[in-house]
Amino acid sequence: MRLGKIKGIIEALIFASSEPVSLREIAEILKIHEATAGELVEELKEEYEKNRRGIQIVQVAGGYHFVTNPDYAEFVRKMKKVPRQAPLSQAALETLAVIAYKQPVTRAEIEALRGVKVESSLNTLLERGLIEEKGRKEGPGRPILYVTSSYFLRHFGLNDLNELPKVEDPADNLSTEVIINAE
Amino acid sequence: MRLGKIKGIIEALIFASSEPVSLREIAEILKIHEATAGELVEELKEEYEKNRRGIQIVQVAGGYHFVTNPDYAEFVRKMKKVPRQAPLSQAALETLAVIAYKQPVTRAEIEALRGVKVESSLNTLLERGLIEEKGRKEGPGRPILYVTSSYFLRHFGLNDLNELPKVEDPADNLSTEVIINAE
Amino acid sequence: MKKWLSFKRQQPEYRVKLDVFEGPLDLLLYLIEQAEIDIYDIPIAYITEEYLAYLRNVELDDFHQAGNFLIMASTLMQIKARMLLPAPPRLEEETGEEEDDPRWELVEKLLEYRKIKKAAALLGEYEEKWSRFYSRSGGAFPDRECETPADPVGDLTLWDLVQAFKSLLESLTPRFEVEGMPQEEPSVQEMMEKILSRLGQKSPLPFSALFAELTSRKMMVTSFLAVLELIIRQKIKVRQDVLFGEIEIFRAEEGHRETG
Repeated sequence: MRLGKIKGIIEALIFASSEPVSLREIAEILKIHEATAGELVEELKEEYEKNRRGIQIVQVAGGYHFVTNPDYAEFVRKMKKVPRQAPLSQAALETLAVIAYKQPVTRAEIEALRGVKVESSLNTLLERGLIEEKGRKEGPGRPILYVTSSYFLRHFGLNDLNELPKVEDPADNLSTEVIINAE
Repeated sequence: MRLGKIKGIIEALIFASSEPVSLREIAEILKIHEATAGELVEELKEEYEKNRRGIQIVQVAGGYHFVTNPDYAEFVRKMKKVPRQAPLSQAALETLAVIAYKQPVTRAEIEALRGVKVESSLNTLLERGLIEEKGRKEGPGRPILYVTSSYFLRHFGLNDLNELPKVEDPADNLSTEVIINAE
Repeated sequence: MKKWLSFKRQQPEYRVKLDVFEGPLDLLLYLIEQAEIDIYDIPIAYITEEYLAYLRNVELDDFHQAGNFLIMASTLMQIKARMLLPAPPRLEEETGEEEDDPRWELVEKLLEYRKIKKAAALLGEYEEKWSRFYSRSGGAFPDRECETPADPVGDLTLWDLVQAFKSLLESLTPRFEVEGMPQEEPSVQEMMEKILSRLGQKSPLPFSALFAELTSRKMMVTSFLAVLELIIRQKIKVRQDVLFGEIEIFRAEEGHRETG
C-alpha cells in the first residue's frame, strides 16, 4: 500500500470514530506496527499544524482525534448548529473539582469538603459522563467511590490526570501533592 | 485576512457543525460574498479530492459537510467506535419512498398506496430520524402529516428533494411530477 | 424478477413464505410480470387463479398480513364476477369509459405501487452507495466556551435502547410455534365446516376470532386455506369498512341481502 493511502486511511479512521482512536487500533486495522502508526499519525498531526489548517489532530485520553483549530474558535462560536451543552453549574463544577483532585472519593467525603449536599450535582456529572462509579470503599456501609472518566480527560483536553493544573492555596497548608494523595 | 486563514476558518466551520453548512452561513460569519464563499469551498473540496485525503467535503442537504473518503470505507467499517446502522428493510424503503414523493402525507394515505399496514415502518423511520411529523391534515380525525427530515437528505446523499430519483415508467402515462405534486 | 422465489402450483408441498412479498399488490405485480401480461388489460380470471394458487402454497408468518391477502382475493373474485355481468346502464354525463371497466381501480393502484417499488429500489441503491461515506460522530472543541458536541456515549445508549425496544416488540408478537405434543388437527374441509357453522350462529364474525384459539402454525395455515376456499366457492365474503380496520367475515347470502 502506498504511504499516502495509509495516511489517508488513518485520517479517515480518526475522523469517523466517536472516541479518540488509539495507536493500537490503527495498527491492528492497517496491519502495521504500532510504532509505525505512531510515526505516521505524528506526521499527519504536524502537517495540519504547519499548514494552520482549520482542523487539527490532538492527542487526548490515550488516543487521537480531530478538533477545530482553537485560533478560529471565535468564528466557530458564531455558528448555529454547533452542538452545545449548558455550561456546568458552579456547584457541579466544584463537586467535579473535588473528585478530580481527590479521586477515588465517596459522597460523604465530598460533602464534608464542600459543606453541602452533593447528590444532585453527582447525578448531573454522572449523566454527562464526566465521572463514574468505581468500586466501594472498605469500611462501614462500604460507600461508592467516584472517579473521573476518560471523557472527563477529553472534555478538558487532558492526556492524563497528571496534567491537571496544580492548585496552590496560600490559605491552606496542604500542598496539591498532599491532596492528590489524600486517599 | 490572508486567504489561507479564510480557508482554514471555512474548514473549521464545516467540521464543527453537526449539520451541513450553507454558503450563506459561511458568508455571514466571514463577512464575505456568498459567491466568494462558494469559490473558496469549491477550492477546498478539490484540494481534498485531488490529494485523495482520508476525508472529503461533499455537498449534501443544501450545505457542505465533511465525510470519510468512500474508498477507505472497508477500513472505517472495522473500527469499534463507529456507529453502525443496518440498511433499511424493503418495507421501510417503500414507506419512505411514498413519504418522500408525496409529502406531506398521512398514515392512511401511505397504507392505501402500499396496501399494507405501515405503523411499524413509520416507527422505524421516526426512530432513525429520517421522517418527522409536521402538523395535522384538516378534516375528520385530523390525522398527523409526515414529511422527510433534513437527515433524510444526508442519509441518501441528496442535496434537496429535487434530486430524488426520477421514477419514469415507459409503460405508464403518469409522470413522476404528478406524484411529487399530488398534495 | 428472478431474485424472488418462484413457486409451482403443481406441488402443494412446496411452500413459499408470504413475507417474500410486501403485500397483496406486490404479489399481484409479481404474477403479472411473471406472465408478461399487459397491466392495462389484465386477464382477470387467469390472474385470480394464479393469485389463489399462490395463496394455497404459502407459509404464514403474520396473521395481519394474511388478512390483507384475503381481502385482495375477495376483491379479485368480485372483479371477476362483475366482468361476467353486462355493463349497467349509465347516464351520458358520467365520466370516461375507463371508469366502467371493473379492473380500472385495481390497475391504477398497481401502477402507483409499481412506481413506489421502483423508487424504493433506487433509494436502496443510494443508501448502499452513501453508506460508504462516514460522518464525524464525535470529537471535541478545545474552546471551552463553545463546548462539546453531544456525548458520544449517549449516542450509543440511544441505539442500544432502540434495539432493546425492537426486540421487546418482536417478543410480544404471537408465536405459533407451540409444537411438540401431537394434536388432533382438523383438515381444511373440517375447518371450512367449522367456520360455516360458527357463521350460522353469529355473522359477521371478526377475522381475528377465527385465529384466536389457534396454537400451531399448521392450524393457522389450515384456517387460512379454509377461509380462502370459502371465498373461492363464494360461500363467504370478507369486508373491511375502514382501511386496515377489523376484517369481517360473513355468509355470502347475507351480503346479497345487505347490498342488494
